[in-house]
Amino acid sequence: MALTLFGVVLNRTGWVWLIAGWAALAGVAIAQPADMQMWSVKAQDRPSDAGDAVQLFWSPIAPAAEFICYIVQRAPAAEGPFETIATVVSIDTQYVDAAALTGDVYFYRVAALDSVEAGAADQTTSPADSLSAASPARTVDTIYTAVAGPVNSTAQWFNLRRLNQFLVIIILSAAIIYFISQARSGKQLYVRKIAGLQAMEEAIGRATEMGRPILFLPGIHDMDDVQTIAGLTILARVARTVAEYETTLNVPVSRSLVMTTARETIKEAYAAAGRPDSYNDNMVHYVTDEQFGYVAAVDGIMMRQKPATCLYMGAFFAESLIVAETGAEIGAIQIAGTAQPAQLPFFVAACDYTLIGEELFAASAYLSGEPRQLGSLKGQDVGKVMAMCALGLGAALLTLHSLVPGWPILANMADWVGKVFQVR
Amino acid sequence: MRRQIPLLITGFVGAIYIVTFFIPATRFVETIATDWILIIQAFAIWLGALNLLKLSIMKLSSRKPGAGYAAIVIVCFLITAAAGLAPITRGEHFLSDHNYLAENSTFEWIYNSVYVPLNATMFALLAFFVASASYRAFRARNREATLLLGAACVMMLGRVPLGDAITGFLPEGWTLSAWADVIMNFPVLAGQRAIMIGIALGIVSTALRLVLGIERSHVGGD
Amino acid sequence: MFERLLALDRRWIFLFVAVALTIPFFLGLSCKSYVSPEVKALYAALEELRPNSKVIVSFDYDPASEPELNPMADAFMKYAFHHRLKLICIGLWPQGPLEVDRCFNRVLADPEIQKLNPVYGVDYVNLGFQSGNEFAIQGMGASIYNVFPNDMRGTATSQIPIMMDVRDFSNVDFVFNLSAGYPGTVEWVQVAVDRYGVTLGAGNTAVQAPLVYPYLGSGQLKGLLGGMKGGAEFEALSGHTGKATKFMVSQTFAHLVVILFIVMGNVAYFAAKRKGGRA
Amino acid sequence: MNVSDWLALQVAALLTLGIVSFLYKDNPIYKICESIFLGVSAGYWFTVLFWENMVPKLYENISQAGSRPYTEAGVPSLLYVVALILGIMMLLRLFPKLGWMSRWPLSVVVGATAGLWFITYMQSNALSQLRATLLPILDFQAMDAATGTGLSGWFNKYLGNLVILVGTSTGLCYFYFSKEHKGVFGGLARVGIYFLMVTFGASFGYTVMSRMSLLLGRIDFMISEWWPSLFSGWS
Repeated sequence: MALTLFGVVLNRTGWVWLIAGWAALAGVAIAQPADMQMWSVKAQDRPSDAGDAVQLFWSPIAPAAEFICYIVQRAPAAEGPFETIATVVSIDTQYVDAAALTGDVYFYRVAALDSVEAGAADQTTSPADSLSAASPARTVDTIYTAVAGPVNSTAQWFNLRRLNQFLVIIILSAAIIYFISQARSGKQLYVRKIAGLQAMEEAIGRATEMGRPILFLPGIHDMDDVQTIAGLTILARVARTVAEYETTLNVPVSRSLVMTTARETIKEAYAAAGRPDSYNDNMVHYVTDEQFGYVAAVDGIMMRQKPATCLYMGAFFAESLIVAETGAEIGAIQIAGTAQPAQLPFFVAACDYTLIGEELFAASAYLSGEPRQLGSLKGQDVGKVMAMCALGLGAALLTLHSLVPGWPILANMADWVGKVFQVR
Repeated sequence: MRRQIPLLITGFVGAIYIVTFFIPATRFVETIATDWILIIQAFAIWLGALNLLKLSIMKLSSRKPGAGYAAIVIVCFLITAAAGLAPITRGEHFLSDHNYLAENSTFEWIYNSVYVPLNATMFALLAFFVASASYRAFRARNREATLLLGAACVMMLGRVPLGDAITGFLPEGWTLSAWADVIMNFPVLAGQRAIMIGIALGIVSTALRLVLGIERSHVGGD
Repeated sequence: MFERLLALDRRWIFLFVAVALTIPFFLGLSCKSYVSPEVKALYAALEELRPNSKVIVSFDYDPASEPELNPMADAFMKYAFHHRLKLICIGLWPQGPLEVDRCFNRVLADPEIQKLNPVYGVDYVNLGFQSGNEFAIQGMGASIYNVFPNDMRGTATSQIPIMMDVRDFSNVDFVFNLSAGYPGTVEWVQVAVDRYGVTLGAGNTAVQAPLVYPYLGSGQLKGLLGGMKGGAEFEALSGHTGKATKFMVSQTFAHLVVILFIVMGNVAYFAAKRKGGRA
Repeated sequence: MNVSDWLALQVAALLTLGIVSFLYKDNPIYKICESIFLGVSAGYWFTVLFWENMVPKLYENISQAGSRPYTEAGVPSLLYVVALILGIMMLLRLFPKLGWMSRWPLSVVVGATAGLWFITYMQSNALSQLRATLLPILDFQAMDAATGTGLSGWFNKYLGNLVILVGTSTGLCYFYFSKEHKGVFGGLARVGIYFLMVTFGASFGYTVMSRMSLLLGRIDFMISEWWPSLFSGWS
C-alpha cells in the first residue's frame, strides 16, 4: 500500500525538488562522548553552543546507595582552592556548569556523598537543605574523583548537529520562492477544485430562488489574523455572485477595521459585476467588539430576517455554537470555514459544509489568484510531497528490515532516513 | 520611508532568530533581542489595557447609550490599579517593595472575589450553549458527521466511569475506556499529526514571506 | 410530534442542564476510575526523579480553567512535597502568579504537608510572571535570572537558595506545565524540549489535550493529564484524592445529558426526514 | 471565616448570578458584570506588568546602570533604554496622528515571531512528527516487547503502526491541493477525511468534557462554598 502511495503522489511539479532534496542530504555524523573507566569525571566544552558552558560527565559511584548526592567542585588551578558550585541529585550523572566564562581555564572534580546533611561534608557550601534535615542523620564518607582539566569553554561557529534541518529548510524555502516568482511571472498554477466553494455557489442560488437574504460573518478577529483576510477574499467572490443575482447581502462585523475593508471589497465586487449602483454601505454594519454581545445581536438578526444561507468564514471561537444552532433552527444552509482547531468539530457537526483549516487558505488563494498566496500554497505542497515520500520510504525500509534483520544495508538506510529528520 | 524601515527591521530581527539557531556563536545577539521582545510585549499588553480605557473615556464623553457601562469600566480599572500599585510607597525607598501579593492585600481580594467568578462563569455559560447546540444543531446528515458524532459519543462515555460500567461484560482491558484510549493514541494521533504538519508548513511559508519582505500586510502594505 | 419537541425554547434546555448537573452533588456516589497510559507514563517519569531534584512548574492558565487544572496542580504539588522535589513555580499568563499563590495557600493548609515544614525559598518559590510568551521560555534557556530578575517577594533570583545552581535549563530535572491555551504545552515543547532538551510533562484542559497527543507519540512529551479526568486519574495514582475524583459522578451526568440530546435531536431529524419535510 | 472572606464570597456569588442571567436574556445586569470584568482585568494586567516587567527590567536596570553595568545574562544595562523607547513608541498607537511610530516596535515583534516560528514549527511540528512516524508497518522483531495489556496492548503489537502510518499520510493527501481528488488519489483523500472526522469527534467529546467541568466548578462553588457561608456568618 505504501509503495502505491509513493508512486501516485509523484507528479510533474514535485519530483524535481524531490531528487535535489535527497541528493543533498548527506549522512550527518553525531559526536558521542567517549566512554569512561572507573570512578572519574570528564570535563569538555559543550559542543555547538555559544560558549560559557562546560559539560561534566562522571561514572556513577560503585554501590548506587540510597539518596546518593554528588557535589561538583571547580578551581582555577589543578591544586587550587576547590569551590563547590553545585549539589547534583539526578539519575543521569552529568552537570553543565553554565557559570564558566568563555576563554577562562578551569579544573573540576566531583565528590560522592551518602546523603546531604546540614553541615555534613566539610567544604560543602551548598545551602542548608531543610527538607532533608527532617530525614534521619546518616554516616558520611566523601570520595573525590581525580581532578579533570584544564578545560575552557569556546563558542562554535556552526552547529553541525543541525545540518539536516538547515538543508530541509533551504529546500523548502527555495521551493516557496520559486513558485511565488513563477506565479508573479503570470504562469498559471493549478489548484484543485475546493468542494466547499461549489456548495457555496449552490447555496447562494437557493437563497436567490427563495428571495431571502444571505448572511456572511467574517469571524471576530481583526485584520491582523490571516483567517480574517481569507474570509474577506471569499466575501469578494460571494459579493460578485450576489451582485449578479440581485439578492440582499448582510454582513454584521465585530471590528471597525474589518468593516471598512469589507465595504471596499464589496464595492469593488459590485463594480466588477457591472452593478456599482446597487451597492449600499449598510450591507456591512459594525455591531460590538465584545464576543457574546456580538453573538446575541447576530442571533437577533437571524431570527428576524431568516436568511436562507449563512456563511461563516474566518476566526471563530466559543460563539460559533450559538450562531450554528440558530442557523439550524431557522433551517438555513450553513457553510463554514475556519482554521481554529477547537471550533472545527462543531462546524462540521452543525453546518452543511465546512472548509477545514488549510482549505480556507487554499480557497482564498484559488479565488484571489494572488501570486504570494498561490506560490506559498504550491511551495507547501512540495513540503507535503517530501513528507509523504519520506513516510513511504521509511515504512518500506523498516518493514523490510524487520522482515529480514540480517541485511545491514537495509538497517543503515532506514537509520539514514531517520537522521534526515533528527531534531537536536 | 514610513514603510521601508519597519520592513527592514522585520527582516533583520527575523534573520537574527534564524541565524543564531544555526550559528551558536552569535547567540548573544539573540539574548538581547529576546530581552527587548519581553519588554515590547509588556508594553503591548499595557497598550491593550490603556486602549480599553481610552475607548471607555471617549464613550463616556460622547453621551451615547452605553456611557454608564463605560463609567463602570473606568472606575473598576482605577480601583484595581490603585490596589495593585499600593506597594509603591510602602518600601523604605521608592519602588523597593515589589510584593503586590503581601498577606491579605486588597489586590488579591479583588482577584479572588471579582475577577475569578466573572472569568470562570463567563466560560461556564458555554456548557449551556454546547448542550442546547447538541439538541438542535448536531445532525448525522452525512457519513463524515456520523463518524464524528460516533467518535464523540465513544469518547464522552469512555472518559467517565459509566463507560466501563456499561461495557462491564467485556474482559478487563477491553472495556469502553480502553477503546477511548486506543482511539486517542492511534487514529486521533495520526489525524492531529497530519493537521499539525500541514499547519507547520503554512506557518513556515508565512514566516518566510514576512522575513524576506514579500509579505507587507503588517505594515499597512498592499 | 417531534417538531414540537425540537421547537422547545432554548431556556428550557438550560434549566434542564442546570438541574441535571446539580443533583449529583447531593448523591454520595463514588466510583473506581480507570487509569489511562498517558497518566501512567507521567507518573512513571515522576517516580524516576530523585529527592531534591529541581522541578519547574509553569502555571499557564486563568480562573476560567481552574476547575480542570486546580486539582492537578494541588495533587502534583502534594506529590512533590512528599517526594522532596524542589518546586520553582512560574507563570507565563498574567494570572499565573495569582494561581501559584492560591495553589500554595490550598496545599500548605493541608496538615500532612505542614508536617514536612517546607520553607519558602529553599523548597518552593514563586518567581511570578514574565511577558513575551514563547520568548520568555527562549530567554530562560539563556538565563533564568535575566527573565525572572526577582521572585514575588522582591528577593533577587540569584540569591534565592533554591535557584543557586539553576542558571538555565541544563540543571533542571523536570518541567511540569499546566496549560489552557497559548502560550502553553505547544510552546514548551517547541522551545524548551526541542531546543534545550528539557524533560517535560504536562497537564492540559480537555479542550487542548487532543492537540498535544502527537507530542506524546513522538516522545517529546513524557506524560499528559487531560482535563478533569486526567486530574482524577493522577489523584488516584498519587493517593492525594481531591476535587477531581469528587466531580467524576457529576461529569458522568453531564456527558449523559449531552449524549441524550444528540440522540433525541437526530431521532427527530430522521423522523422528520422520512416524512419528507425538512426538520 | 473573617469578615473580608465572607464578603468576598457574597460578592463572588452575586457576580456569578449576574453573568448567568445572560442565559435568560441579554440584560443590563449582565452588561454591568461585563463592564466590571473588562475594567478589573485591564487593571489587573496593568498592575502585573508594572511589577513583573517594568520595575525589575526597566527601572532597576536603568537606575542602577552605574553600579551594575551588566545584568545577569551579560546584557549591558544601558541597552534597556532602547527597549524603553521602543515600548513608549508602542504606546503612541493610542494617539491617531502619532500612531505610525508604533509600526517600529510592532515590526520588531512580528520579525522575531516570524524568525522563531520559522524554526520551531519546522523543528517540532514537522520534522519531529515525521521522525516519529517512520515506523515499520509491522515490527516482527519487537513483537513480544510491545507493552500494554488488553486492547491497547493488542494495538501496540499489531495494528498500531499501520493505523498511524495510514492516518498521517492520507491526512496529508487530503490537504494536498495540487492534484484533483479523483481515482486512487481521491480514495486516499477519502480515507484521510475519515481519519480527520474521528479526530474531530474526539476533540468534540473532549471540548464538551471541558465545558461541563467549568460549569461543575461554578455549581460546586455556589453549593459548597457560598451556600453554607449564608448560615455560618462571620466570626
